Amino acid sequence: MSATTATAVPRTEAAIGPWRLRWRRFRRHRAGMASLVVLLLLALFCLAAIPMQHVLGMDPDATDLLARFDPPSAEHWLGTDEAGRDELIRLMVGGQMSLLVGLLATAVGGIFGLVVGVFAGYFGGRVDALLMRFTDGMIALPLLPLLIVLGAVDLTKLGFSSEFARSGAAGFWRIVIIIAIVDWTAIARLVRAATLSIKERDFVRAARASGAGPLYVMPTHILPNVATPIIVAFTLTVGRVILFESVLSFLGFGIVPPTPSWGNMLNNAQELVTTAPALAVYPGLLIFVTVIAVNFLGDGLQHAFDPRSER
Amino acid sequence: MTRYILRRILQALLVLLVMSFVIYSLIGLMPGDPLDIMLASNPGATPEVVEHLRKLYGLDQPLMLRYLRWLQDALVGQFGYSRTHSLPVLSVLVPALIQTCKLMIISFIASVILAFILGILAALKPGGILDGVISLFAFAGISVPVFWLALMMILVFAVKLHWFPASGIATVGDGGFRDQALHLVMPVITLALASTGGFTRYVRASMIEVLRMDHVRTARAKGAAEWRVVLVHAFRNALIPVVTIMALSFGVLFNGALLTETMFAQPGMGKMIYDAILGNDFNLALTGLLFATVVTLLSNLVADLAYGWLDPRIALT
Amino acid sequence: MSAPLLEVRGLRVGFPRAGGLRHVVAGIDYALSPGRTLGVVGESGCGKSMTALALMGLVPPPGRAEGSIRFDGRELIGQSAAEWRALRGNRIAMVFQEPMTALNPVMPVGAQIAEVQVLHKHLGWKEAGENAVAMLEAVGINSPRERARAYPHQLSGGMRQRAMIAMALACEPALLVADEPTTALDVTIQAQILDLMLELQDRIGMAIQFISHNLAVVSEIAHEIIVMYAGRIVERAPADALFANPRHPYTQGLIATLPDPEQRVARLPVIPGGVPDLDAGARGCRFADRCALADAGCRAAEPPAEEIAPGHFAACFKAAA
Amino acid sequence: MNELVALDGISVHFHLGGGGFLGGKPRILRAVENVSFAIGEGETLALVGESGSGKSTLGNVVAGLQPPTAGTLRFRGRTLDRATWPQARRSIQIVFQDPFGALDPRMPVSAIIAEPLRIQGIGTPAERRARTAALVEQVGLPVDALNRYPHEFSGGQRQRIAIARALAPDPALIVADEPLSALDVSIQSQVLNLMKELQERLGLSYLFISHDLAVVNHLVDRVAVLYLGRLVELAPRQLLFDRPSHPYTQALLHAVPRIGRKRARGQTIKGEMPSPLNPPPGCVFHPRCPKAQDVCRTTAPILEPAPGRAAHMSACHFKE
Repeated sequence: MSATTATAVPRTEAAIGPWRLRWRRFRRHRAGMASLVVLLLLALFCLAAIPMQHVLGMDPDATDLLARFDPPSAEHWLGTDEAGRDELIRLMVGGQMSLLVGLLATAVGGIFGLVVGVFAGYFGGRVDALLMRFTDGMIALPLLPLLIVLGAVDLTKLGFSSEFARSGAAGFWRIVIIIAIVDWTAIARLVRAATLSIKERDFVRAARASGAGPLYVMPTHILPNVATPIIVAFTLTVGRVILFESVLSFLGFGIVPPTPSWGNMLNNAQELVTTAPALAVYPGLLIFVTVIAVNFLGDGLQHAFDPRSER
Repeated sequence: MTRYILRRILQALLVLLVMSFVIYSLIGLMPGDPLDIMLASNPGATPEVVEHLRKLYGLDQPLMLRYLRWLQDALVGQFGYSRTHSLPVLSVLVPALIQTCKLMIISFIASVILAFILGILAALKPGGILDGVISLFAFAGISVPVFWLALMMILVFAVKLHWFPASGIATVGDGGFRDQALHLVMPVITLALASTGGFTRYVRASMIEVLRMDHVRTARAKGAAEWRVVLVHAFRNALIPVVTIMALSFGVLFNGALLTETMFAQPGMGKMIYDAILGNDFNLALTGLLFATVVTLLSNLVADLAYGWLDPRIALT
Repeated sequence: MSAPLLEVRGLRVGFPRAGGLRHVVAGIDYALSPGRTLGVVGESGCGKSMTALALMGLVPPPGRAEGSIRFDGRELIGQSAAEWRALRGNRIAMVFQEPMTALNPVMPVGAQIAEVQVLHKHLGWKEAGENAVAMLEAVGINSPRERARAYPHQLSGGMRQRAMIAMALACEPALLVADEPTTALDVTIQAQILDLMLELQDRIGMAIQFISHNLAVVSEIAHEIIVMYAGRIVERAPADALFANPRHPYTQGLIATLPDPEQRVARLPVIPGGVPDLDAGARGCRFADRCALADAGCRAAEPPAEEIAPGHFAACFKAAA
Repeated sequence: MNELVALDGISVHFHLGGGGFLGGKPRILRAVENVSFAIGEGETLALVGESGSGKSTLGNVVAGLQPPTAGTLRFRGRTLDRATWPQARRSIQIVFQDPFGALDPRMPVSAIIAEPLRIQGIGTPAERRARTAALVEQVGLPVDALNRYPHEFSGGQRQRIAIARALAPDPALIVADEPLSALDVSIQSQVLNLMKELQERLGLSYLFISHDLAVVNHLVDRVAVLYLGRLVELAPRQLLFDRPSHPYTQALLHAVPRIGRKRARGQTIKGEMPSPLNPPPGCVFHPRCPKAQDVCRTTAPILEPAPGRAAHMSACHFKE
């Protein structure tokens, strides 16, 4: 078969797998790389609270009414708040809360959206129509007022005990869940669109011609191929969720004080804005920096995953 | 076309019906019930009286039945009384709706115009310096917490610089056009900035996409000048997805309006709903939420119609 | 033969990449006389489309065209953007492969044709629109007045390409560059479009540079043919001479591997291997790796184009023999 | 020749929306209309037609990717339905036109080629590895291709990988949907020769879908010509190319460009294929047909032997 044997495969970019190529492209996206560094530093900053609490014995909840609104000092690097609590350690612990809610709510809502999107896209027809009407209905809702209503829902009316309803854990999970409930639609639509296009690709049709069913095709062909847009969408969702959390906590429906979060630290900043403007600036600035870094990271990932951005 | 609009309106009404039930049930899950407040002002009420009132207001009935009774009234325009305002719900809601629409429409138009200018400029040379600056601005707009931005603006422009009033829609005793306009500046900027960021990103992405297309090369091959290629051939195509997203986002603007109105003490829908929820004013909160849903559904419908109108390839049937 | 309308000398199109420029067109020479048809043949990546874009001044950035393109006595390389614009669509026009994507989807077809005259002849839209209707009729579209108001998606593939041609010929250019104009079409429609182009050439008298991967299509309409391989012209000859007596091994291979609709053979001859990476063989003949005749000399130096018969050039050390 | 696959009265209609509540008139696209033919063991049948003729849809039906709206499909004498398809799948494989879309970019070549075996549960992992290695060599690729990803290969090499995948479960029939049209000319002949060689060695049948009559002439035994979803001519290759019976086939043959021929003007068939949403009455070819008479506008012709050639079927009132 000498005449039909193809010559050796050109080895130009042979050894480089797709993920290496993407990482290389991402590294060249300056804003994305800078954001990655900023986010790592922010995470370190928030986690540094753990050794400070345990080793240095700093307590984010320790009030000192004699030391309210203290300016920055050797003892309180960023001063104290209206209850005389150390602002720095509260920012660090509050950051843990905000980031954790961001990641968890994205994971819960994202996975739900992923499942809805894949099923709607793959099966089409009635399943698709039903799921998408549902999603459209969700999108038509006035989100923020609804979040507030959900945040105000009395858990005892749903049959939870009143101790649980008042506990910090309930407050934390409540906000994770309600944000997840309202923020899965974007991912569901995106995944559906990606699934629709991939299921018509020839490699999926070849598998189906060999007798592959949905349980084979979805994990083997669909999910790996929708992975890149999903990663980008998840990243952007984290940013949006952090904003949602801050708004809800700010309005008093999110993380319940005294547990700090960046949002609820701004809770009564409005009244204090003239007396202690710094207390209003720090948490907001941290939210802003975190979310903008997350968004630039998403942009960098998008650039790295786009096959057209060769260079 | 008429058939299409009819069908879409029917669909929207169906969604509205389902949503009214969802919202009705959710409101019922908020702490306290209508009687608590009534009783708070009358601590001497005996359990018999409470039971009697419960029956009178139908609160002993199952949820579905109460909902149906509410729906029956709502369909003829009876949304009940606002407890906190002691007025019929609609007479509280309508002025607030007008106020909010004013704020939303001005902000929307401002952000659309700004987004088109910035988005097109950024798309002309992706990766260039101008693109970088505009992207930074756009991402800042998307990423800034609206309430914090409002706070900072109050701090800088009202408290420190005294350029603009910090709250309200008019100064008592003045209320002239200039005074009202000054009161609108900060709310509009706050509200517009958030959506401008998102819109700019969409315009930029859409323009870059279109500028890569074959027909843009054809336009150049005809000898058209670059401004003509961008503004006539590319822009019209880029407009199609962007306008859809913008129309859809009009409803989303409501979220920002709630915060902006709360921060700047503007008597609009957002603040009204917020206060109603805080004050257990069930009828007002429920009706307000429903009207907000209607606004979103309407903007969805407009988005679809705009799509069909802009894109000759889409036949709305 | 009259004085050439177009004279290309040492044309190179390069794109920057790590470690210098990558030349997708690596120095080509040819000429085209008024009213004649030049066929340009080659496989994907041989540089034939980039040559066409260079003629239009439309090499996509960051690519650059160097060398010399003389058109109608003027040097095009290095002229200003405004000078290019005055030329494009006016004296040199282009037809693209995919009429669906090459037409603006949200603009009526008539307006797209009229635009050319508005731009170059400074007519009003109304007058140009009337002319567009006449042109649609001239390219064989029925009820042209209605079609002029239609959007591209409302026309069939064949009609879209006819509209594209009407647009290109709106200012009666001296040179029409057609880049794979029939590749996206079915065979019966391809035949119609080829007929149309020949008919319009008779009427308007423009020269045509017809680019295609399909030797048979080119052979039916071209007076002279260029065969390109990896950015180079390997053979250039009058159409009859090229098919009767191909001299470059690549041309010979291309003709031999083409299945003949009239005759069936047990095994088709093949050209082994694939097109090389443009960076790889910087030295020697670019076809050497796939050539049965190649020897050490072929790998050491790049063969120059030699005139082996009147008007018949081949860039091969073995062709002269 | 033993019959391998037979199509009997196959139609495929697509509903393009409409109908129902406030939906307006339903729109039905008639992609394939009442087509019957059979493919023998070891035979290559070409399905020829222009875009929109329904040839790919018909290929999908044979490959089990598109259930027909009407008609039945037989494989080795058994009617294919829900119960019998799963067994038949390993015997019918498909190769697609676009070698870039046909391979999952996230899978190494070894996993791509072994996929039909994995899905069908054929062999142990070790057996599958051995088979995959053998297949790679059989289609003329180096063994070290197995661990690489599709993006490292050229179009022609990808098409070889796709062929190896189709060969994996040892099929009896390969549906080849325009397998050459996305390839460069010099690569086309390589793949064409490979397909011929594999057929001789393995006794395969091909359903070869193509718009290129010149290629068809080199590979196939019989040719079926489709126009607007209808079978208009079905004949042994030699007969069809020498004496095309249907005016559409004649026009098609005439339109094929040939080296060394100068264009003779005015002989090209007029018009374009109408929309399958709204096919013309009578013979669907009559609006473009040079021979059309009144009968053609009202009565659809049936597929019958051409005068004096029993094996040469043609659907024309004035067949030659």
